Amino acid sequence: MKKIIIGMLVLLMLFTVVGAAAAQSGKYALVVKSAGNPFMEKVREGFENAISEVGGEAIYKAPAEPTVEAQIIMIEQLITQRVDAIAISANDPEALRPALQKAMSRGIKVLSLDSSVNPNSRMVHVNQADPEQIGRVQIQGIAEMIGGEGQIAVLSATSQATNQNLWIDWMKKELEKPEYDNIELVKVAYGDDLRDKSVSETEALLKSYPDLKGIIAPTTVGIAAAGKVLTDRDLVGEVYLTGLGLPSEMAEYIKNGVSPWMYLWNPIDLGYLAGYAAEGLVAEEITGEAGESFTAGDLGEKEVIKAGEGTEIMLGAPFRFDADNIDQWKEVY
Amino acid sequence: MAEKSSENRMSLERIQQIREFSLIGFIIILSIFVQFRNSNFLTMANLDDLLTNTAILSILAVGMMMVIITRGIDLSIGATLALSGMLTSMLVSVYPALHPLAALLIGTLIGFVSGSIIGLLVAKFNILPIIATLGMMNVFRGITFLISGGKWVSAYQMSDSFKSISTGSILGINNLIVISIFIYLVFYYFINYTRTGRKIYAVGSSPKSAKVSGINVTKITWLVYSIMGSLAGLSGVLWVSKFASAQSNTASGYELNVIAACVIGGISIAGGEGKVTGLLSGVLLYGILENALPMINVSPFWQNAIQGAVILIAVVVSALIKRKTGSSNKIRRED
Amino acid sequence: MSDQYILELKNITKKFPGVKALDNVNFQLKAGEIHALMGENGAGKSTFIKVITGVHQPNEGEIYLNGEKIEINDPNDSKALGIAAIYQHATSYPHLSVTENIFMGHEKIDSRTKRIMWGDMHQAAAKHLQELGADFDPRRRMSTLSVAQQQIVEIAKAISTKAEIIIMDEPTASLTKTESEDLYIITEKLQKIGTSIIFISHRFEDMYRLADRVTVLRDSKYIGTWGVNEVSNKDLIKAMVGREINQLFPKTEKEIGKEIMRVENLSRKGYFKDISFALNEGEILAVTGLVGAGRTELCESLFGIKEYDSGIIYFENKEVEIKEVEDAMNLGIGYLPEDRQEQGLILDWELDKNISLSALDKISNRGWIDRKKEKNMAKRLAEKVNVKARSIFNLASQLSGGNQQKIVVAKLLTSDLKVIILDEPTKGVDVGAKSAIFEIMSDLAAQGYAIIMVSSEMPEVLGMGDRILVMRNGEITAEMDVEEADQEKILEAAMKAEK
Amino acid sequence: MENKLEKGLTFNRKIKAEKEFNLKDFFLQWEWLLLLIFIAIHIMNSQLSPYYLNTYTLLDATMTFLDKAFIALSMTFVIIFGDIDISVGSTVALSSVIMAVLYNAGLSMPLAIIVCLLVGITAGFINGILIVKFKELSAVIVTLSTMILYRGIAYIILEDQAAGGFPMWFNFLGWGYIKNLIPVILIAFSVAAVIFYLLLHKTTFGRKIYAIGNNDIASLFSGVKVDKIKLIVFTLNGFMAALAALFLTSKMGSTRPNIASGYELDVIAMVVLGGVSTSGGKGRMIGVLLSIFIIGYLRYGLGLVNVPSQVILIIIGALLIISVLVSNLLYGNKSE
Repeated sequence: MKKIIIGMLVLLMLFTVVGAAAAQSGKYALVVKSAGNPFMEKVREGFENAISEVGGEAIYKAPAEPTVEAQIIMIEQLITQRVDAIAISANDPEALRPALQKAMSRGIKVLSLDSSVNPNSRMVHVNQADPEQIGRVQIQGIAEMIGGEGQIAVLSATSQATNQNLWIDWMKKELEKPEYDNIELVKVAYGDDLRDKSVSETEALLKSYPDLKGIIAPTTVGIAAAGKVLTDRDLVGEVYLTGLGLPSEMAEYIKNGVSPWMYLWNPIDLGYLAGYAAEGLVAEEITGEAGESFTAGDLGEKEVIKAGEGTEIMLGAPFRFDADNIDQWKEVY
Repeated sequence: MAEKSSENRMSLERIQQIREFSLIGFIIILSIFVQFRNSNFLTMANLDDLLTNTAILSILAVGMMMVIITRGIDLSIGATLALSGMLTSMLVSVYPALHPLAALLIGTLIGFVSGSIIGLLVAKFNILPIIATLGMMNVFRGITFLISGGKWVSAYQMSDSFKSISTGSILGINNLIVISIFIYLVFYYFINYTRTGRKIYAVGSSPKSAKVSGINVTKITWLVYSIMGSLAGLSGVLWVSKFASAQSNTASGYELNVIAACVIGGISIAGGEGKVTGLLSGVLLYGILENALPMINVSPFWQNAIQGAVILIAVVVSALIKRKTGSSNKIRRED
Repeated sequence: MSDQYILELKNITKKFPGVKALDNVNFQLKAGEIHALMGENGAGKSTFIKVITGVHQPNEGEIYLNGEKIEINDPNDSKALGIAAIYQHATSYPHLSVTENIFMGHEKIDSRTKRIMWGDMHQAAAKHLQELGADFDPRRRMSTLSVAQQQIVEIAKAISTKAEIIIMDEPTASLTKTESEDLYIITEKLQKIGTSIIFISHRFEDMYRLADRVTVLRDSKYIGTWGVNEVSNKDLIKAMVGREINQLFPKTEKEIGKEIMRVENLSRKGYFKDISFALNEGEILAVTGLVGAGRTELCESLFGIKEYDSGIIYFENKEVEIKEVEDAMNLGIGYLPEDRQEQGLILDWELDKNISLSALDKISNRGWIDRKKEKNMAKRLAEKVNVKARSIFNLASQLSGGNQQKIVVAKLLTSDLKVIILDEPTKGVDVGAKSAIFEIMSDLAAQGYAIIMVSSEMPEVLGMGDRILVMRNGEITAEMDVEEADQEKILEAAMKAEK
Repeated sequence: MENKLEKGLTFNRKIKAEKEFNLKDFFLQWEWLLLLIFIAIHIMNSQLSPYYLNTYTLLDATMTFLDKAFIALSMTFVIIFGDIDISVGSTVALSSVIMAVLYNAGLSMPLAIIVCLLVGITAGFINGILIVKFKELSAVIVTLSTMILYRGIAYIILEDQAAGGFPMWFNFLGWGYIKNLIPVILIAFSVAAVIFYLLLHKTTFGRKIYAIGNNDIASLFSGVKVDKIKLIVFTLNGFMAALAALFLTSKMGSTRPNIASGYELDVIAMVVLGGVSTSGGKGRMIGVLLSIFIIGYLRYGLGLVNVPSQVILIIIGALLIISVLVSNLLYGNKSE
């Protein structure tokens, strides 16, 4: 039996080892964290728009579960397909290094967006917003809501993706300013980006800190869950909520006053920018060195800047959603 | 000797009680300990939260108990739950006027269809439950992804009446708790006081005997998975209403929590054994662990290990109690 | 004419893929009689019952109940017609209560609400049990009952369905003498209230004690029906086996040699204590007593299945320890377990693999199996024990009970044995195979092997044993030479001080 | 050779010891069906993607699924027992995390690798000892508990951090090629597969595994050390999980407590599709090997033409059920 199989395999290989290597140009792949994430669906939309503007073919890959293992396999498949560029939102900054380096060694341009990979495994990172700005603006927001004093807590995701931890660090730095002396950050809780976990973590926060005045949830799942809990308990005006959320999910809580406003960047633009950056790399308009610049379609001129040990392209400041503009945005994403 | 050991084994009925009592004892000790560390634990508000958050788990556990009694297992319930939740909430987003009861009914129906397919595979085509449900888990989850197109159904797309299913209350008690109490009463009656209910035990205790004594084993097995599916479907609606969000990866892996609760509750994987009262204490312990650990500031990273250890201890201790009370530990198999 | 029969089966044929399990079988049951059904294993008795109870449907033939032609399509049909069966392996629900076992499927329910009325059921169950002379609590779990008690529950179940015809499939096979006696009384009681009974058994004493008429099946065919008093034992055996058997207990002349094994104060908590005996070459030591007296457990400890707690074993005058099966096998102790299918064989395996399983060392080289050696060994041994099989690649499950037994014996022959332990070697075995087994035993003893034979069958103990040990409640209550032994003495020792 | 016990017995019946070749039985073997599926998948894949059918792709693709395939080898033994081990995914995570943490704490890499394997062995041993000592607990329950427990310990150790920074040579396991063509993992797996094949089909150890899976009581009575063998097999399963952890960790370059989640189900699916019955005693290594490559290449091929992962999910699920269904219809079902 074994012989037969080996024989078959060899035969199959011989059969078409000559197999065509039809080279097509202009294949751009987008690998996201997992399927079923509406934020990423919007990123995809922007990415596909950009790619169709430059006349290429966009490939979208989303693993069923948000794991690095699945992303590695997808990268290998993309390498086999000989795509020209891979844009990835990573489930782990470090673990994709070998796979992405292999891709780069085969001449594929690699960039990350949203959730970055380490500088040595990418050429450039497309950053939705400056982490410093994101961190600081959320503290400023919550301070304004609670009137400058009281206890606040952070409801984060798993914080495995580098983002949240970075933002929380900036939040803590912002809090060191003297004007926030009366604000106390009592706890950073982790909802693991799971609905049920985020709900029970929010409830535990409310119970453990009866005097809690505000919650910052720098994650879309967490903020929606917290909004739901605060609404259900009718804590409008007593506990304020802000953070990063999807307009569609947060529309209800912004309008009922639980969260007077919150922030997010525009995922469509993020995808769009990533699409143009990929095109720039493929066309060798840019190489990912600091100081280069390129035109990103409707977004205009963008510059590659130094960030840590690597380089990145900045989308812009986070956008503020409040009762006045939420209705026009909730249908978009 | 037979006489001697059978006297010993006379107390076998009592073992179940001892087990339940020791479980309840453990729950009480745990509660006192937690209360000591965080005085908010034993407040009405927190107990309400605790029960509300455990309600869905408890409903699923009833179905899983029946499946396990027939020597089966159902790994697909998380996927069924997601499918029903997604379909129902998509429906609600299109027809906001849909009556909540209708939504519950539709969700249950979707679950029933899913469950009866599994029932058919297991009962009619003799596919082992673990395989059939593993396969269908993939299929249901995939279908959910496809139907939703990867999109979520969010709070604003759901009507208030739909969301009120799980936020509203009757006589000051949260609807979810009311629904799960209702389900426990119905199934307590069903399992203990109807012929069909008893046949479930018969099939699990000895499928061979059941067959020769004219019990339609195929039908009962099918029924059990269909009920499990229906309850998962119902839970899907409750889940989506509770979290006001339907995602395609909802409740992924939740089946293991449900099985764990059943195991703590003394439902024997070998079949034929298990009581609603035991199940209830298992579910309660599980719910308390979930609720109390964050409250006493146990690092979230310790929670997994603690849960695993508790389950392991629960099953080992119950095995030891069984031995001590003299049940035969011969290697012979029953059946 | 046929209307005097309550149940009549005409020309019943049942085919399974590849085999005819019943070939044109006829059977008539008179109202109120006890009718024995006999035949060797594999003669078709079990299939025959399953046809009557609707588990199987016949391919050909007709069934008449009270003269009316009927069809029985599933077990519920037969139940509705008043037919109940008590199967060989109790068909009970071990996790459930006695009451539930009795009433499963026909629980007493409130006519309006359909609610099960547990109180009424427990009462009714207690009443049924009382009628049968049993006094245990119907709330008890089935698994806590003894085999005999479980059988009573099965009978109570039959009564509760108001069955007019009760089929008993080898009900005495796992019962002791006294328990069997109790069962006879119950059966007669049933007969008195007008129940017709089909009684299947290997034991002639059952038949003589109870039955009015006897029907014999052989090789799936109907051989004949006789009045019990009209037919001689010898003719009946001939009808069953198809040939004459001259001597059931072939005891050959032999010399009992020197001591090979001695056991002193062997104990295992909860099972047996202070067991001491000696065993000599060429001797057949019969160990008897009631079921549950600790005989099987003793043998299991001697064979290393379950470790004993204290005591000393001497083997060929050397002190040895038997902790594992391997220890026992290395010493040269072989064990023929009681339940061949469960403990002796792997039914889904070919004969060669079955035979070699306990001698893997002999057919392997540093762990690598030598298939050629294995096949040769299997062929040689299968031929030695005269297994009726075409090739060593036949599956064990394809063999008849007697031939399966022979394969278990062949497994023993793979090692160089000195002591052979046989646990109930003839349980569930038909006459033909029985005599073959006794023949082998005698042969072995004559060659100097020491044999420990556990048996509940009095004729067997007296017929084959050289020395007899009687156990009760885990202790040895009597030891006697066969010359000085008789049934009364053994029984007295087995039941000493009980009741 | 004839021992003295046999001498007394002589009959004259002849029994055949030569196997009769039955063409129908031969071709009705499950493995043929698998082979058919295997070929069909390659034909389908090469129709779908122009990049599929060439030596590089076919060899490269094996890098995407062979890590868990190591566990499938030993899981085959476990399932032949009629048991199951669902803690393997957690064992992978635990051994990988401990290895990384110790390496970062200054242990040399070779030592860390040895520790990784030891952790796997220990985890498997604990499963085994619990299953052997508490016969009333089924393996499902024991390994369900340890599944939660082992991953829990991994979380305690590393919380939500990642650990990595392994030396460059460690990358070689997951990413290296021999002669720039054949992936290291494929060679390692082939060696392991041959060893497991021989172990199961040619040695007394394998024979005993089948015996226990068919009838543990009869095995015990035949002198098979049931407990010892079970313990060895569960320990071996832990060891193979640790081996898979090495390759997976090498592939990712770093590790964290949530890796390899859901591996147990993938592995079980591979084994079951290979024709190993979860009721025990049945199945062959060759079927499992075929099934590993069927599932692996199916996934890879569909991914190559960018079929959404959720559709792949459905296809794998359906394949599992349909193949078991077909086998039930073809060979009847034992459970009756």
